[in-house]
Amino acid sequence: MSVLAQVANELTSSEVDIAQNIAFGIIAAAMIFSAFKTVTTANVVHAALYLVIVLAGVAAIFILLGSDFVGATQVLVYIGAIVVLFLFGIMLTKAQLGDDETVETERRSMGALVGVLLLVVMGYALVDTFENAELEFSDPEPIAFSEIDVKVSDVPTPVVDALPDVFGDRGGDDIVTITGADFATLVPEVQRRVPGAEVFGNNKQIADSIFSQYIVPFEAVSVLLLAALIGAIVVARKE
Amino acid sequence: MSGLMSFLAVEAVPDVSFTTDANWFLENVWIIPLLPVLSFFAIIFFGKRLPQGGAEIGIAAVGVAFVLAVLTNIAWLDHRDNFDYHDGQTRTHSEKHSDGDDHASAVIDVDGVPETVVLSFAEEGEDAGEESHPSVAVVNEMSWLTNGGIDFKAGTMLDGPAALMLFVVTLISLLVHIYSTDYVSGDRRYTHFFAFLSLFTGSMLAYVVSHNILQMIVTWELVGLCSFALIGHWWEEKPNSDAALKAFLTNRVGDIGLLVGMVILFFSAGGTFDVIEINEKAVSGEISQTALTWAAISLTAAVMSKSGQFVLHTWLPDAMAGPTPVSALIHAATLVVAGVFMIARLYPVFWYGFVIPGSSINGLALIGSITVVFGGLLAFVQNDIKKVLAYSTVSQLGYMVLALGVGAWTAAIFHLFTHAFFKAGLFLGSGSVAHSVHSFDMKNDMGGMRKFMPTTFKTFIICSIALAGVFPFAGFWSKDEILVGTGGFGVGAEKANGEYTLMLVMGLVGAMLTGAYMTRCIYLTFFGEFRGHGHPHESGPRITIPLIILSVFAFGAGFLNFPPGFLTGDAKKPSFWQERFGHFVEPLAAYFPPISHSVPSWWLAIIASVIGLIGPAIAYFYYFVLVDRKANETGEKLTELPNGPTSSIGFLKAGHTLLVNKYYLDHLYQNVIVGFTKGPLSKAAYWFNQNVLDGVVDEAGRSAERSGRFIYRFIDQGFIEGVVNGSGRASSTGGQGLRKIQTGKVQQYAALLFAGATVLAGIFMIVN
Amino acid sequence: MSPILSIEIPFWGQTIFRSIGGLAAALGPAGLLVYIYLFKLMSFVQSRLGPMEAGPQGSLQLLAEVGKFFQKEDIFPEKADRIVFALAPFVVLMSTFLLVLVVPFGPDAWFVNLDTGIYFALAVSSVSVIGILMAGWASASKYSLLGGLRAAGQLIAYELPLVLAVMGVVIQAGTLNMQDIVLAQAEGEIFGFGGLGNPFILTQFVGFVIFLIAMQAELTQPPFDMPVAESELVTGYMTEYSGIRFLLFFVGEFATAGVFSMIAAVLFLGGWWVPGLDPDSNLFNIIGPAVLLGKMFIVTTLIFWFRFTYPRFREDQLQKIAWKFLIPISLANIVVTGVLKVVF
Amino acid sequence: MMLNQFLLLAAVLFCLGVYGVLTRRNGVLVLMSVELILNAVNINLVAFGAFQDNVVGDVFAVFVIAVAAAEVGVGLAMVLLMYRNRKSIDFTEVDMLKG
Repeated sequence: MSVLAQVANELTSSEVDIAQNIAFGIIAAAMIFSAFKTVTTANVVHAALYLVIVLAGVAAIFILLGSDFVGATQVLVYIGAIVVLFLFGIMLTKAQLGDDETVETERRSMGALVGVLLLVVMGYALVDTFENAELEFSDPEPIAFSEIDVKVSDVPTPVVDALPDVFGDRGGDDIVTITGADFATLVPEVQRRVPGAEVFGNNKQIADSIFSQYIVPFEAVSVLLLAALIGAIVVARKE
Repeated sequence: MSGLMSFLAVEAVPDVSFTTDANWFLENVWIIPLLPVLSFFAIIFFGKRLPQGGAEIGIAAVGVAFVLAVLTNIAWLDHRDNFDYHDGQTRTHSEKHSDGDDHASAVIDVDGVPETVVLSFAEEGEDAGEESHPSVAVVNEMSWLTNGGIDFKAGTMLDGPAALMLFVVTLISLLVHIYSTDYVSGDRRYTHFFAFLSLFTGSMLAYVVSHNILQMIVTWELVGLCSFALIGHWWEEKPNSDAALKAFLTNRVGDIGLLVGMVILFFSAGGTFDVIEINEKAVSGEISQTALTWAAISLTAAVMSKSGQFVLHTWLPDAMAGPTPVSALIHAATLVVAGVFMIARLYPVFWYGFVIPGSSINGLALIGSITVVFGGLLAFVQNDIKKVLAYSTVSQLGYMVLALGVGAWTAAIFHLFTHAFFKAGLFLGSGSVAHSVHSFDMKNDMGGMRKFMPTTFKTFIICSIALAGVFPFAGFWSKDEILVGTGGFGVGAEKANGEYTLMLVMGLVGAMLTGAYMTRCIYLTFFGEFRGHGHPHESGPRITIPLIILSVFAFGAGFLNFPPGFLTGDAKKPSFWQERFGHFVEPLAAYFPPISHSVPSWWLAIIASVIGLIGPAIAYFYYFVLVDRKANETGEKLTELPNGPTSSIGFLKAGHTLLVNKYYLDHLYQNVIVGFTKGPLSKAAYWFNQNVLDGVVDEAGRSAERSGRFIYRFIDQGFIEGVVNGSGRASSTGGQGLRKIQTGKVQQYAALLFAGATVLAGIFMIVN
Repeated sequence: MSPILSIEIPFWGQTIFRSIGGLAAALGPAGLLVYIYLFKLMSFVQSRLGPMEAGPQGSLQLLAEVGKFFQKEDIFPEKADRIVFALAPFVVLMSTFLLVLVVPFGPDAWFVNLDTGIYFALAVSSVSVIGILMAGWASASKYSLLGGLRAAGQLIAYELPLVLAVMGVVIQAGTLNMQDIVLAQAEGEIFGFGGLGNPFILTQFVGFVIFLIAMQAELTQPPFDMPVAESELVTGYMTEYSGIRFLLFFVGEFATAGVFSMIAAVLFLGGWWVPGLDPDSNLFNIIGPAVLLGKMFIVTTLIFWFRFTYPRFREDQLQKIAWKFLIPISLANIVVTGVLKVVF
Repeated sequence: MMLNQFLLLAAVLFCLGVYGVLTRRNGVLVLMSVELILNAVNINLVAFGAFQDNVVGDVFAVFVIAVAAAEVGVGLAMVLLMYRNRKSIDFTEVDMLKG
């Protein structure tokens, strides 16, 4: 359940679109500006700090797309670890305070040419292919819920409050049936409190697919990380 | 009385295979293998700091595992007889195919409506007038990982043979652990020894409760690894480490067969590792005959190496280099029976693959019967007491494989069961003697030990008699059952699985040999004059008590499976104490082939007993009468006649030499195969290379030279030269130009790369 | 949607409300902590009275201190990178404010109920390293740079045990959502006895201890205050700061201490829940924040007690504790928790 | 929201990253530009995941992040080695292998 998806519960879909688009616009503008500064500024530390803004923007984009787990991972790994490593690297290689005019080659025009060419080709391809593709977010749905008979005393209060038709004035040891249709009317916060319901958020789906379908890539990545760790130590260690 | 299944009828195979809901002990058998494995780690990490060097952890773990195994067996008894397969928790064969991917727990329906399982097997047990009661295996599985659409599962499968093996392995391992605290005390790798003993036990236990062939392969290899570590326990001495390597490498040969066979099964069964599913498909004919045959042949190779069948048995006697308790464990309960157990576990594959029913010879039975006789013969020429026992094991394993080969499944398992006790008893007894005289050499260091070690002597005698198959000791019942099961000469009536006359003859010869070589062994060890040094004495209680326990089992284990008709006189009249063992172990379910049970034969039992006693009688006459008399005459410490038949009669002498050289198999492997490759084969290859290949090449060279000269003179100089020079100049100029591009500047390369990719992408876009 | 006091508030209104609440939830405890611990408890530990002049029992001392900092001149070192130098304290403070957002104060009283709750919290807590490095580098001073590098090394080293210690709780609760972690503790049972719920401090005691140690190091408090060791580095990355910007760092430190303690209370002490009451009752929306504050003070008392009583570690000892001691233990804790979770 | 706005944003980031890789001389800055490229890829992955309403994109984005961490670790180690050997991290000076 992302922040934006929560917003979606409270606003109509058109309003959501506007809010999301405004958010996207701001984030995208900040990202493009910062990315531009990252690749052009003469101050190495400033480049790293601009990179932080880009990375935070990417995290925001992920949350906007409903993948808050990847967003949090982005913050944890990129900002918390990779940029810090960059700053370490910069400071250990004695970057000077202030601008360093030697950071760029004389071949700027060549880079710019390739970049623009690439952008034109990719942009044309994207516009051509996905011109009308629209993103639709489905609410996270419970994967495992089936009709269930429960004692009223076992049902949390918010669920009872949210389903007046089902519970009515029954209480205590009365047995009621919560059907799939009733369940669907509940907001996700309440859904997860229904006995027997297992609400699969994005996290659980990601975990499920990493540890079943993509277990081999996962193991490969773990080995890769170990190899990189050892490699980095061997390469950087003083004899 | 519903518990007794009819043993005469070709039982209708029920459509039920397994259940996931049973007694707690049956569902949670995974704890039993886990305990010794945990104990392995505990000993490795903390063993050295403990007062007993880690032995106490091992004994405690195996002891608890033994108690659990006993409880599991009791629970299995109850489950076997009283499990109600009509309730909703059993999955049937047909249903399993419909939702085969689901987890086992999915069977219990969410909406609470119990599924009714209609058993479709016809009640054919009319002969005995009883309904066949299925023996439903208990399965506890979980999904380990999913990849490429295949669900890799991990779990346990408990049925009769598995429950039995749990009991045997834990009991023998427990006794071996206790025995070892005395036997290897003061050893430099005492802790290490117990750690591997635990792991060995744990892997074997995990092997017998394996739920799928993947687990079987893993634990099979683990067992092999542990045996390597234990055989090479005293690796400082070259022969020991050589023996360990030999065991490991010979097993590797068979393991290739194992892998190939398992892979064949996996693919031919439609991509499943599940033992029950593979067996079901083999029974129901969903796997083609060809695939089954090839799988069975490959797996037989694995059995030959692991269970020491003839031609690949050579590692087994050498494996005696390990400490004696290890030999006992290897030969009685763990390593070598793994192969036999694998045949039993995947029996439908062999049953249909080798076309066992209704035939009179097949590969499995042939290998087994050859091993029985050839292994037994080798035992006659050994001076090392453990090697006698080792060849005896080879021979007895031959019996088991023979029994499986002729379709006497229950007899094979029964022999495995009884053999475990008396062979463990014999090994531990030989260890006890050796511990006292510090040698294994019967001829030079033993003799007359009965005076010094009365307890060891008595237990050794009991176990030997059991091994020789004398009524009413354990070996008699199991061996007799195997012989009847062959159906040779028409014994076992019309109900036997085939008419394996050759196997019956070989089995009888084997029985005769068994008694004879054991008599020789007993004479050399326990009778005559003491030929060694020092003052031998009886071993301590930690050694003798396991021996006594094992000899009690060696005497009484056979009573578990009286043949039908015994004591009642009428084979068609079942009584409660008959066939208890078969009833306990034999799966009667959709994953087991419809084997039939032979009718016991009085006259065969008598003939076998007589033949079995002829061997010992001859040996007795030779040693106890002839040799003893000669020894008394000359006053020397004799172990054989100076002018015996093997040195005076020509063909016997030749045979003796053949046996001493172990049929020249080691020569075959080392000198002939390796030597041939190194010597004649490479020489031949060299000659071929020198004369034929080089001749061809030289001739080709010469003719090429001639034609080259011709071409040079007429074509090259005139026409080609100009073109060549021109192209040379062109490439030189081009190279000079292109050289400028190779600047060594990474970013320029990157720029070209990106630009090239972009241009390509643009072209693709335009084309599309 | 969460009705607050049964009044429908538009979304933008809620957003403002939440922002103000978040500021208050971070800054309020920070002020209390400074007064109670730094002024009073520390004096008590050292057998003295502490500030007594401003207000009764010195209770207004806090205001006096803030006023003092506001009056001071905002100095920039001559060679400093002015923008980075100015921004650094805000980055540190922002990390704290983002942290407090995911803390639940009652069954319906939360700022944001993220599915990734605790994972998000751990992620944003690592942002403060950037601020510290910025401050250290931009000050153009050797003390500051060394302090910044030391701080970054320390924070990265202790980030790992912090995350790994939380994993045990996450495995046991089966969720990353902090609200659900509280409910898992409220509805849990210990050997079938559900009267006390199952506060994870009982089953995850190892995790709790590791979390406290790692938290202490993340706060660069004694005994883990090498980066600001005054005898070696003056005050490390804060050396060149003065006036309001120094105050921001100072507030950030104590606000982070408060928020981390709240998170510890949520993870290990049952959050806003007290045993014996129905976790679904509306009562908790009112007393929940107070309960959480109370539990927060239990944790802060522990960490400040250590702060006032233990001497500082050496740099190599400090790294050794993290890599050779805390991380292996927390990995073992995860393995054991995972195995037990599967078995039971 | 349209899928394209994310993809185009990613394309711009990608091209800026390429520009950075091509024009920067400082080793650390080149690595940063590589990070820009990787992030552009991640945006694409997650956007397509959201577009197809599954988590495959998310899973692979997580993998890419892990691989990026490994890449930076080794890359920075190499830059440090280069600095130690040549007292400079200028990529244009590492051209001993030119033709």
